[in-house]
Amino acid sequence: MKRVMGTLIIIGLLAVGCVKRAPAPGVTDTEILIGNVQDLSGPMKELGAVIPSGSNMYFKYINDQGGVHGRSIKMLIEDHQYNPQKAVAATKKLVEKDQVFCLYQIIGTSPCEAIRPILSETGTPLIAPATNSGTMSDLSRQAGDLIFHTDTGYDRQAEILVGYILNQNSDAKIGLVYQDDDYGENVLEGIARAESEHEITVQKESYQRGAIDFKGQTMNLLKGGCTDVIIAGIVREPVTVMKTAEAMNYKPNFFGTGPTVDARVGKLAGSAGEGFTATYWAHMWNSDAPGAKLYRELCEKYDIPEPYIGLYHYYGFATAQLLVEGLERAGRNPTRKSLVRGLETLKNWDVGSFPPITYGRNDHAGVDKVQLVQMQNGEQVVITDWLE
Amino acid sequence: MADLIIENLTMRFAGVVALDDVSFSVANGEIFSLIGPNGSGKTTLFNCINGFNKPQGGKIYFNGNNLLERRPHNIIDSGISRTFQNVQNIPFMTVLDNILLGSHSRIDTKATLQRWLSQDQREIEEAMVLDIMDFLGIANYEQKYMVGQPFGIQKLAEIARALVSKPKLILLDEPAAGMNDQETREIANIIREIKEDLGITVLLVEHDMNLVMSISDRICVLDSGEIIALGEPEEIKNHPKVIEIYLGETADA
Amino acid sequence: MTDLFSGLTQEIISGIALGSIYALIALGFTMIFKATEVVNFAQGELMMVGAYVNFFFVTTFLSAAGTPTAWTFLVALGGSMIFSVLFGYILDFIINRPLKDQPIFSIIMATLSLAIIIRAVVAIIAGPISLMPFSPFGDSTVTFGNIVVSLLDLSIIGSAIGLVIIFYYIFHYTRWGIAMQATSEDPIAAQLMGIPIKRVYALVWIFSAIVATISGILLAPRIALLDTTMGFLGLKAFPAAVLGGFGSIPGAIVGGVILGVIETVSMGTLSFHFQWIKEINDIIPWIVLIAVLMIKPNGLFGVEKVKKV
Amino acid sequence: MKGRYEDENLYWIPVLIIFVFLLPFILKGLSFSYKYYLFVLNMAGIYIILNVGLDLLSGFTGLVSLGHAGFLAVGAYTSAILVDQFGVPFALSLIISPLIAGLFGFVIGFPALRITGMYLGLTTMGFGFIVKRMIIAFREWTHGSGGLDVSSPMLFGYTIKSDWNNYFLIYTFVIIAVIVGRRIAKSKIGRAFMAIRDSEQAAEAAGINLSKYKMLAFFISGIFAGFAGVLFAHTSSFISTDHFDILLSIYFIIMVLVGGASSIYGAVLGTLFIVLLDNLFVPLLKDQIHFWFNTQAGDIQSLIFGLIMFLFIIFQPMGLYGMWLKMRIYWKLFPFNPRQRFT
Repeated sequence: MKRVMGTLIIIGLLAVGCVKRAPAPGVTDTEILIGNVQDLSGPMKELGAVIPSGSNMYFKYINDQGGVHGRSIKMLIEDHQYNPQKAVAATKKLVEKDQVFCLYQIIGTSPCEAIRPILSETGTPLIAPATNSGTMSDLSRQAGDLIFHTDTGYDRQAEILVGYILNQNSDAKIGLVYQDDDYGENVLEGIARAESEHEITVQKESYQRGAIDFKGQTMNLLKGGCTDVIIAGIVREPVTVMKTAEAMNYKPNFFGTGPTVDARVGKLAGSAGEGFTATYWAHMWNSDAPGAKLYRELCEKYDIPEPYIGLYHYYGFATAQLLVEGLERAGRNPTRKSLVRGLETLKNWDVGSFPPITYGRNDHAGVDKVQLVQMQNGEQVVITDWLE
Repeated sequence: MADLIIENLTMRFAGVVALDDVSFSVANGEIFSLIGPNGSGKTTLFNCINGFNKPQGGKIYFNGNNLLERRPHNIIDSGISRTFQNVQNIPFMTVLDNILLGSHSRIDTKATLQRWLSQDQREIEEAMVLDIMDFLGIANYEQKYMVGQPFGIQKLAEIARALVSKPKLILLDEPAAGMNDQETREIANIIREIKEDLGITVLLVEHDMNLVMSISDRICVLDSGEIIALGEPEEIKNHPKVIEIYLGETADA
Repeated sequence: MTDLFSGLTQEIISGIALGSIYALIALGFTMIFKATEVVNFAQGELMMVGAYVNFFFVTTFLSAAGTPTAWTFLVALGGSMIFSVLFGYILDFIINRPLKDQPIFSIIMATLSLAIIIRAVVAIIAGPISLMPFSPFGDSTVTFGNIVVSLLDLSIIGSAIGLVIIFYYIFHYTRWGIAMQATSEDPIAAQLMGIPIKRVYALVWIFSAIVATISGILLAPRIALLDTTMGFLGLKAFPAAVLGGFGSIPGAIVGGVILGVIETVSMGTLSFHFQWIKEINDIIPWIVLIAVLMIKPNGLFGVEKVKKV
Repeated sequence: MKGRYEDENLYWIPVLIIFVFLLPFILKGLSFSYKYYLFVLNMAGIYIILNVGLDLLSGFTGLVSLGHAGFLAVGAYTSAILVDQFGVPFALSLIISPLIAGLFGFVIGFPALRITGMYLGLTTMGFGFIVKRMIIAFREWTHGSGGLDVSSPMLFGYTIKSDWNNYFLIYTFVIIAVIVGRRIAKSKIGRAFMAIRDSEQAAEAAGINLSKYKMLAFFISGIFAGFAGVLFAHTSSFISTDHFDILLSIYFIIMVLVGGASSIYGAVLGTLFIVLLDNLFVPLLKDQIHFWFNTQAGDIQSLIFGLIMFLFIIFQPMGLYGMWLKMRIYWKLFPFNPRQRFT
């Protein structure tokens, strides 16, 4: 009798198992498909090549070790040319045609914003969007519960920077040079909060994406008597601003948000870039953090070409670790829901590439602190602890 | 009874006198030809009547209306239409539509809008032009695109476009230019029919002397912007100044 | 330093340098338009290719010779020039010849798709990583009183002036230049007069490629990072060509300089003293352009083509 | 007289309309990824509406516009603000917003009275930038460059959501737009437009008021673009200034020209050709190439697109519609030559 019951139970379990086995999209016995939409031929094409390369390196490492629950990870990349409409088309293709399991690392704020309806309609999670915009971790927005943001928002970065500057010199007159788009918009939000908190006014100068001359803005900062200048640009802008300022013998302290932490800023600006301080929301790739150590090991192991190695490549690697952790926690038969639930169980998760990350039902923000990285004698040096 | 009255018309382009104190009048229902060597101001005169050029002095009246007060697109309302020396057709439009273009001011925009969803308006419009196409013998071409049509058809289509607005006066700028003898004869017949059957006054600029002499009621000879002779074909033929100017050309024709 | 006058002078000089960049690109547009009535949307891409080719020449010679010397840059310049002559000839061959009798718009579209192709090919060959171009002048500056100008900017201004003089001379006083003018006025008549218009067209494309290469070489160090998006600067120089009047060589320079000065001054002094300018300072060049075109519909130096009835 | 003129084989238009509405069901039957194809078709549909208007302006009237993304933006943002912030019903916004875009067209039509050719192209391009700047300046309503969430369309109490429903909404209006566009093109207005393009003098001599009709062309074109903008905003549910890039305007002109300017069907064909090529065919081909050559190079996609465009223009400079016309004329004449009055 017991044996019969046992058999029945086993059969029943198997049946349930079979029903449950109805695989989630993109998941086969040997493979998990991940979708990624990058800028491969637009203004951010360099990041579009480097960041996924870092991720692929980690996926390869995981796959070589047998994959996640026996499944290897395969990432499909589409191009959006930094155009939100193209991003939607590419995401539709990934979700509807290629049937990816989840989306990962989509670059750019407006592309990420534009695909929210697809996320909420299909329930596809988006892990680690490659934008610092603070709007990504806003749970009240559409599909907010499906997006897991890793980076400290631009608004938070700007706020922290203002606080740091005032802490160093309470009489500082702060100037801001920002890119006149969604990135700048987010920085401005943070600046506005800091302005009301510290009761100061920040002198704001804008430029257009793709601008090549910053004489006017730099002159204005000089005329306004700014002692500390925050540059919310990418690479070319801080370099040009600092060089222009140096030529005019104007020497404020320069700070940068988001992508300006790129090592090439210092390299290109030369003597002008000395002392440039940027915010960074992860451990430095060449630091002693365990994640960074593993990263350098893997770079050597997989023969990564020299120009790829650096912050962005490392960033791709670090977010890949998060994704793999999420897939681990999603269980042996992952579904999109179990991935979301799995990630929400992260409590002070720390593998030494990001500062500890905690997610929860009401918190998808990831990292919310930064460290400051300063150019000293042509080397990037971490000068502070984690600031909040 | 004078229909088109031109008084002391003077037109200068940057110092060059194109028309110098030209005065004449065209009577209702006649074929009035303007001849003269190249650059004598014939087309400029047309352009003044048509409003393209604003003369510095003089007056142009048609049926009592002062034409110089009108903008070019309003000239057609007073009953004057024209053709051009270099054919001005719309290549990627059918012959029918090209001709319909001439009926622009006769078609009520409101009615067009009201009947958009039916074919009726189209039929009303076509009815306006098909008579004229038959009249000129180009009805077979209605659905053909203008581009690639023989030159003769293009010329006739342009005349049809001018006729479709039901003008009282038609200005024909070298209708027989580039035609062979047979085609020129056909054009002559058509001009005569325009006058006789449709009762439209014709103001003609033409280089082909045979054509001009055979169909004109009166001829005006222009040289360097001045009228040097005006009268019936026989008078003009024997006018000493005209013979002087046209010695070479009449021998050819 | 901080008084209004010297600040303004500083900005204007910087604007002239920026405008000279626009002018150099506009010069390329203008030459092709003058001879063939084609708006070459790939002009910015020609410039980008020139910058890339020069970079590879410099790095090749650098790795051979060690440190960059003046000779390195000169040899690289010569190499890039030879390349741009070939490139211009090839472009004429693949764009102008097959489409000779086609509507102008077909050729314009061909240049648009060519721009896409060039960007993609360069990206595939050069890889996705941006390059860091060298400047023969480093970061050195020249000081006049309290006005500071970088040597690079001076060289850009100088080349713009030089090239305009050279091309103005070529177009107005040499046999080939006059042949080009005649071709642009009336290709059929020119052909009847015995002008080999095919060769004239090829020459125009070659000239245009040379100008593009020179501007690319000068511009690359100024924008700090060289990548394929440099081609989009062509779109920014487009209004300069139009403001000066398409087809006018001095017009390209004047148009470029005016727009460059407006851009720097409106971003600088103007927006410093009038806060609201900040909201619109990037469209001020466009507003100026539209206003000028309203008064002179063919640009500042353009000539109206009169159509005979 | 009746029936001598036929509006180009009217009988197959209903067939086509039925096909358009059956297509989603066919796609659903054929492929599990039909939603992706529908999405691309929806995008094409919105662009078709805009391009019908652009064709009337640039193809028919010869007034080149490189700023049509600006009109699209005006329609989209106006409707998004009206519906979501002022509570205007979607159906009403479908009328108001295009009219406002049309008014913008009217304003930009003023320079067009004097400026022509590429100069006008640049003026309209400037208009595109000015619109973008205005959107950023009116931050309180438009949320600046951060982008704006837009509600889904509500018609007769039903909320229209998902690609499937959007398809029917969009293509209903596409059919209306194409019919209206063709009616305009075939009426006295269309003839006046073409006359202005090819011979301003012939047009004036025929009694066409150039200023009035140039303004009208911009107005009509603005209305079509505004209409497309309304549908764009509400079906994509998020709009930002990044959507309405200058490159989009250039793409629109390419679509119209590839189709063959001065034909409404040409504009439709051209739009379908480019949108399907760019968003469907090339990405799928790229997948194949990546598979065959085992690469990940991203630029291959733009390379394929550029090459196809380039070869198409070299071998078919008159555009798709020109190709179709050539074929048709060939078969019509076959095997006889037309009877000609003059030799």
